[in-house]
Amino acid sequence: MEQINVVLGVIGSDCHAVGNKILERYFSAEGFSVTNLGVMVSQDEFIDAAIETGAEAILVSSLYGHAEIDCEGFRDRCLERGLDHVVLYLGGNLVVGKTDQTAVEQKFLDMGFDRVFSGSHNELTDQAQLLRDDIMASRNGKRHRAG
Amino acid sequence: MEQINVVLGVIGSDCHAVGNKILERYFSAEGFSVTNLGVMVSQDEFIDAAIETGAEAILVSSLYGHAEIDCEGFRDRCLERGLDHVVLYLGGNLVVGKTDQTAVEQKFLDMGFDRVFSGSHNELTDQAQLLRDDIMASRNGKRHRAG
Amino acid sequence: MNTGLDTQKFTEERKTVLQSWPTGSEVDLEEAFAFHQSLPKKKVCSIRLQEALDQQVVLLQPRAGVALVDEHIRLLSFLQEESDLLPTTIDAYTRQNKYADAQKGIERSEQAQRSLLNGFPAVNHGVHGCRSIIEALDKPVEIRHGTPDARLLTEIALAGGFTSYEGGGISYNIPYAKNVPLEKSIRDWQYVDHLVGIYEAHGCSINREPFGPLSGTLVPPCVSHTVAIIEGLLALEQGVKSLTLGYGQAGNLVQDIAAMRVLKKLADGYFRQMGYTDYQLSTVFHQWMGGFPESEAQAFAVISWGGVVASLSGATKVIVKTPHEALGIPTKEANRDGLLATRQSIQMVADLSPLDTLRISEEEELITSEVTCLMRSVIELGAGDLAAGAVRAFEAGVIDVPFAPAVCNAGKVLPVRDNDGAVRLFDTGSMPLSSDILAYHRDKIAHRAKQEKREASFQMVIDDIYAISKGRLVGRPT
Amino acid sequence: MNTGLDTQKFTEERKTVLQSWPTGSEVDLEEAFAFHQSLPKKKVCSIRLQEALDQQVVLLQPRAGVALVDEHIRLLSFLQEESDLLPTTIDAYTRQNKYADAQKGIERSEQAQRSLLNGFPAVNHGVHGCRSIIEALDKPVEIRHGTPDARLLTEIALAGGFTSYEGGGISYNIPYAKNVPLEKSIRDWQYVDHLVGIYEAHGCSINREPFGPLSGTLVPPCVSHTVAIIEGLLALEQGVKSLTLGYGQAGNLVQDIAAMRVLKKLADGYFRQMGYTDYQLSTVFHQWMGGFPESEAQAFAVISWGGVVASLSGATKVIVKTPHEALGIPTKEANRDGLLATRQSIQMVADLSPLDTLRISEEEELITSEVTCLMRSVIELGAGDLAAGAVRAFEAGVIDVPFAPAVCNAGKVLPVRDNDGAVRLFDTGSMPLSSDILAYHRDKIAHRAKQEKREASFQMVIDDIYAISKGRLVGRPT
Ligand code: B12
Ligand code: B12
Repeated sequence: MEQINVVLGVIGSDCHAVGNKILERYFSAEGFSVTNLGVMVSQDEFIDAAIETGAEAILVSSLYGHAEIDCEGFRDRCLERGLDHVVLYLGGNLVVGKTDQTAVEQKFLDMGFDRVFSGSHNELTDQAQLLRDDIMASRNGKRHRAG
Repeated sequence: MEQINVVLGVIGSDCHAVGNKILERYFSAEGFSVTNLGVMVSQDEFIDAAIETGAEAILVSSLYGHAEIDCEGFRDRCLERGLDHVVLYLGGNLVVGKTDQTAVEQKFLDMGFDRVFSGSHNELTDQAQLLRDDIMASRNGKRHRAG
Repeated sequence: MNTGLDTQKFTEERKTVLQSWPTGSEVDLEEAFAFHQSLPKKKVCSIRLQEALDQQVVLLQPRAGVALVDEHIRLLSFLQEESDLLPTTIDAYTRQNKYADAQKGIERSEQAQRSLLNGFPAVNHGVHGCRSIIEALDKPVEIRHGTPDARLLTEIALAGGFTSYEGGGISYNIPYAKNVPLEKSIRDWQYVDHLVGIYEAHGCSINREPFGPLSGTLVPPCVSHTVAIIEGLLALEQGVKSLTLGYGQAGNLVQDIAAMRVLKKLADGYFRQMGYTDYQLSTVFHQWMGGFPESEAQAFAVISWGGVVASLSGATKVIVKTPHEALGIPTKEANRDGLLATRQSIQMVADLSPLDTLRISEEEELITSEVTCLMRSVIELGAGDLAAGAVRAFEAGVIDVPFAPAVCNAGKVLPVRDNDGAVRLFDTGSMPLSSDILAYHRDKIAHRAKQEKREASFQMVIDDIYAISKGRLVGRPT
Repeated sequence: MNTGLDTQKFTEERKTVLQSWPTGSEVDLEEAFAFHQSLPKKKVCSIRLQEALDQQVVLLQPRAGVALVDEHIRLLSFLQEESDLLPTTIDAYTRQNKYADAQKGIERSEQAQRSLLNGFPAVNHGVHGCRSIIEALDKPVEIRHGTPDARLLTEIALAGGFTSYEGGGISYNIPYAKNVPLEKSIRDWQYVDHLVGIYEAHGCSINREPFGPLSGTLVPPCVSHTVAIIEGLLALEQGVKSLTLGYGQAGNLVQDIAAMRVLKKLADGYFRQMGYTDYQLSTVFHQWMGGFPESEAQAFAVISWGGVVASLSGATKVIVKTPHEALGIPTKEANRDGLLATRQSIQMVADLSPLDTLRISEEEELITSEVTCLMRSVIELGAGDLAAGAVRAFEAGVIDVPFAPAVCNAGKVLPVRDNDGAVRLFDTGSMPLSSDILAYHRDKIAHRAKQEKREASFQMVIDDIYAISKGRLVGRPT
């Protein structure tokens, strides 16, 4: 299988490391070449790493509730820095407090993320397959935008 | 203190005996002369006992959820049988299921009960005092009707 | 009276029973056997229990019953996913054989579009109503009730395809009735067990479950165990093959584990002593049966603790309460939530090896000695007739259930908690316990009284009755 | 570096610290001492802890913090009735000293009319903001956070009147930071402890609580105990007098009770060995700190079990989770519900005498030996300087916290549950445990692997991480 590079990390001042370690293992086992930046990653660090590794997707986690603030303008920043076709995924506990998950996901889709996985007990089932499909679509210029 | 007779019991096909034993003790300790008919008491058994003992109040419990059916027409039956001034109290888990307690109490006040104590964890605090007052009012022809 | 019922007399009696309400005519035994034999294994209670015994897991069963068949099926279908065994709880009118009142309840429930009955009136809905329940569901369903004379209900329920049936001549009289003579209820439950025996003889397995918790309120283990063992023996004698003996959580971890451990041992001992070998024996633990706290969060704590103890005590199944317990019949969501909390609790402690404390062993010995005292007396009083022995034992106060409404129960015994929260005997009434046992109870209670700087009294008993609903096990003065 | 800080250097450093954000100028030590001395006893944490120690009861403390002062006071006032000790949980920006980001969060929260911060930004609200909290409430309030460099936060919080303060140079670095050198965080926390020491010297009691649970995920007791003891010693050295050492529930009853029992014994032993006698020592049990189930009913079961174990293990206080744990910062109602369930659980088992099982004693011995191995190595590495020893111990992987984000943590140790659910070491990394201890862990894990008919592997570890959130303690294959 051809190598697909992706960048993984936890955004902002967020220190939640457990899910990140499991995600690294999952996407690696599924055949992706994963650059894991760990916790407390800024937007620019994500983008730097994506440029450096030629990543086709950035997988962002946010657990601690500050995603609304931390993720603001991420898509624009990618575009600014020339990452036109990168697939952006976001997952975790995305807002402060228990909220309707669909509304939450829509909020981040509107921000420019391609897929959003909210709620904590996100079983890792078909995410790798979705990612592969989305990256293929993106290569063909059809970037997936759910919602 | 002058003797006040009251009749106590659990109405209908209801077998819940624990509260009844505690109520007997409580009202006796508070100075009432209590005729306790125990569980599974019909309307007529209550009324018979009240007539026999010259009771000024009938204290009805219903725990099992059938009070709506079992208590229907109790006040009318009292009037029919000549118990014009008897004070009627009702307490326990009065309807099937968890419901708004105020609405429930109103339903039974409308049926002709003088006071209604719903919800299960009815701490016995001032019920004896209320009963004494209501019996006095009833003697003076002013039967208390809450609500 | 303690013999397998005479077949001819039974057949005559059946006619009267089946005629006591129109739906009785729907019962056809041969057709019912065929229906039972056609049931898939997953719907047969004793098969599921055997799996649980083999795998040493605890099965979960809720309580649930509403007035109308369709509504009841919807309710059970909703609960099915989180349950291992399903119930059909019978309404209180049916329990008193007031089928006309139940009919009124059905009609008013149809009008009101909500259940005005506190359970499912199985007799009124008849064999066909019951069958639609069994057919609609994928798990074994049990009739749970509290009926002193359950003959007609049993006829209809068994013909209706239920594979498990709760109750007993003592346990469905003493806590549930007022004026029913014990001879009568025991005799009527011999009918029930005899009918079950007939089903068993035709290869249809019907699990029988005496009701363990009795009044659900500070019942000392020796009292409920003695009743469970007697009812087990009475059932075996009529041909029952699958038995589940029950116990209601008393609240003290040590006493509850000990009680559950000896229940099976003691029962096996007496069953074998009386010559029975061909039976299946499982146990059921009832989560706290006394008054609940009103707050749902606190109720969840009570439920969860019940789940933990069910698992630690090695029960085969657990009867699950709901966060609405103190308030009224639960919504289906509240009922499911009780199951979810219970399963989480059970599974969090399921992997723990059995607790090896000395105090549990001591408590096991105590309960064993107590039950031995009581059973010895019951057997003596019966002089070869256990049923008669039971009746005389209640007359004499040899068995005495606290807070029970039945007039045939002496009602002299008063239980109270000791300083550790175990249920002890404050007034032992006429129970023939040995003097060292009596002294043990006295000392334990004296110790608590001293700690609380007050005399043991009826007020202490009342404090204990309220305690769990007010947030703690022992009713201490404030 | 392991000595009481030099007063002059400390004074110079203080200036810089207080100048790092405008609110620093609000701090006036003399005025702060006066404020503390004027506090009524019921607001002083160490006094409340002493009562609990004397009465052997468990105190309840929730977590709670929102962006705005008034809203935060409303929240704590709401929780006060069901709590014994109150918290003020600090937001994640403040924890990273990003006061400008926190300011943005405050402003956006004001606009949005809901808290966009996951805690209370105490630095931004300053001494006056803190004082209004202390004044509005009737119980002791503690700062709970996760701040590697908490110098300014401590200055403001203590001057603000808080009487209890969580954290430590190791426990607030390893699980909470990525690139902060351990020397630096330990040094910055010596500042914190030194400041607390100054308050103590002026008769103002400030309780200090190292953060026990670390990454909250399958942390073996010996690892967190070693960290707790080191942080306790480092604090005593700076003049701290009231210490609360913590432990996060691992899930297995036997291991958790044993861990809590030895925590105090071990700490007292080391403290005395190092010459400290004049201190108050209490313990805190954290309800399950790993991933929670999403269902609130299941979360209640986890919370309730945590309450039970807190009580059975003799904790002085318990940190309470909420039914919203898996989903997000709880509403105030959910927070209160966690407290209600916890108190009910605690009080239902409070009367039980301590469990007397052999397995608990064995586990106590095991943990004691493990901690002895680790502490011996830390002390050796330090050669008279405990702080240096701690830094070197982390460098060498002598202490190694599983799943921690900090790069100064070796991250080689992998824990996994044994067949009973106790946390054991699958990969022991470089931890200097004796060969018999290593063999014990190996055997325990091999036993589980055999039961599950699979090899122990990272997959088994992942299964254990998910297990509680999926409804059970041990992650068995399905
Ligand atoms: C113990 C118990 C039983 C025992 C009773 C043993 C016995 N014979 O006494 C057993 C297991 C046998 C039992 C059986 C049944 N029970 Co039941 N039982 C309870 C339980 C758990 C506690 C009751 C109790 O003893 N409380 C302690 C005493 C001290 O409190 P109390 O009874 O509420 O009485 C106090 C107050 O209500 C008040 N009070 C009562 N009456 C009056 C009157 C006046 C004038 C005043 C001032 C105050 C007052 O003061 C009393 C003393 O403090 C309650 C739930 C709960 N509360 O937690 C369910 C409950 C009452 N039972 C219930 C039901 C439905 C039944 C059954 C029909 C079975 C079923 N379908 O599940 C059968 C009843 C059959 C029948 N014929 O009656 C329901 C009622 C549902 C509803 N109203 O919507 C309840 C609420 C449980 C539930 N949530 O489903 N039960
Ligand atoms: C363990 C834990 C901690 C540990 C973390 C240790 C460590 N360094 O890792 C400690 C105790 C240190 C901690 C600290 C804090 N925590 Co915390 N923590 C948790 C907890 C209990 C479990 C997290 C976990 O490890 N889960 C297990 C892993 C496997 O699951 P996961 O992290 O959810 O990741 C999975 C999925 O989300 C998904 N996923 C995640 N990202 C992505 C991305 C993509 C692309 C995809 C496809 C999937 C995906 O897949 C992952 C693997 O299955 C959660 C609550 C919960 N979930 O039960 C709270 C929680 C996340 N914490 C929370 C908070 C607020 C904090 C603190 C700010 C303290 C506070 N105020 O209470 C600090 C954070 C400080 C900081 N700077 O970040 C909140 C967040 C609130 C919100 N969003 O509204 C939570 C939800 C608890 C709560 N209800 O309040 N925490």
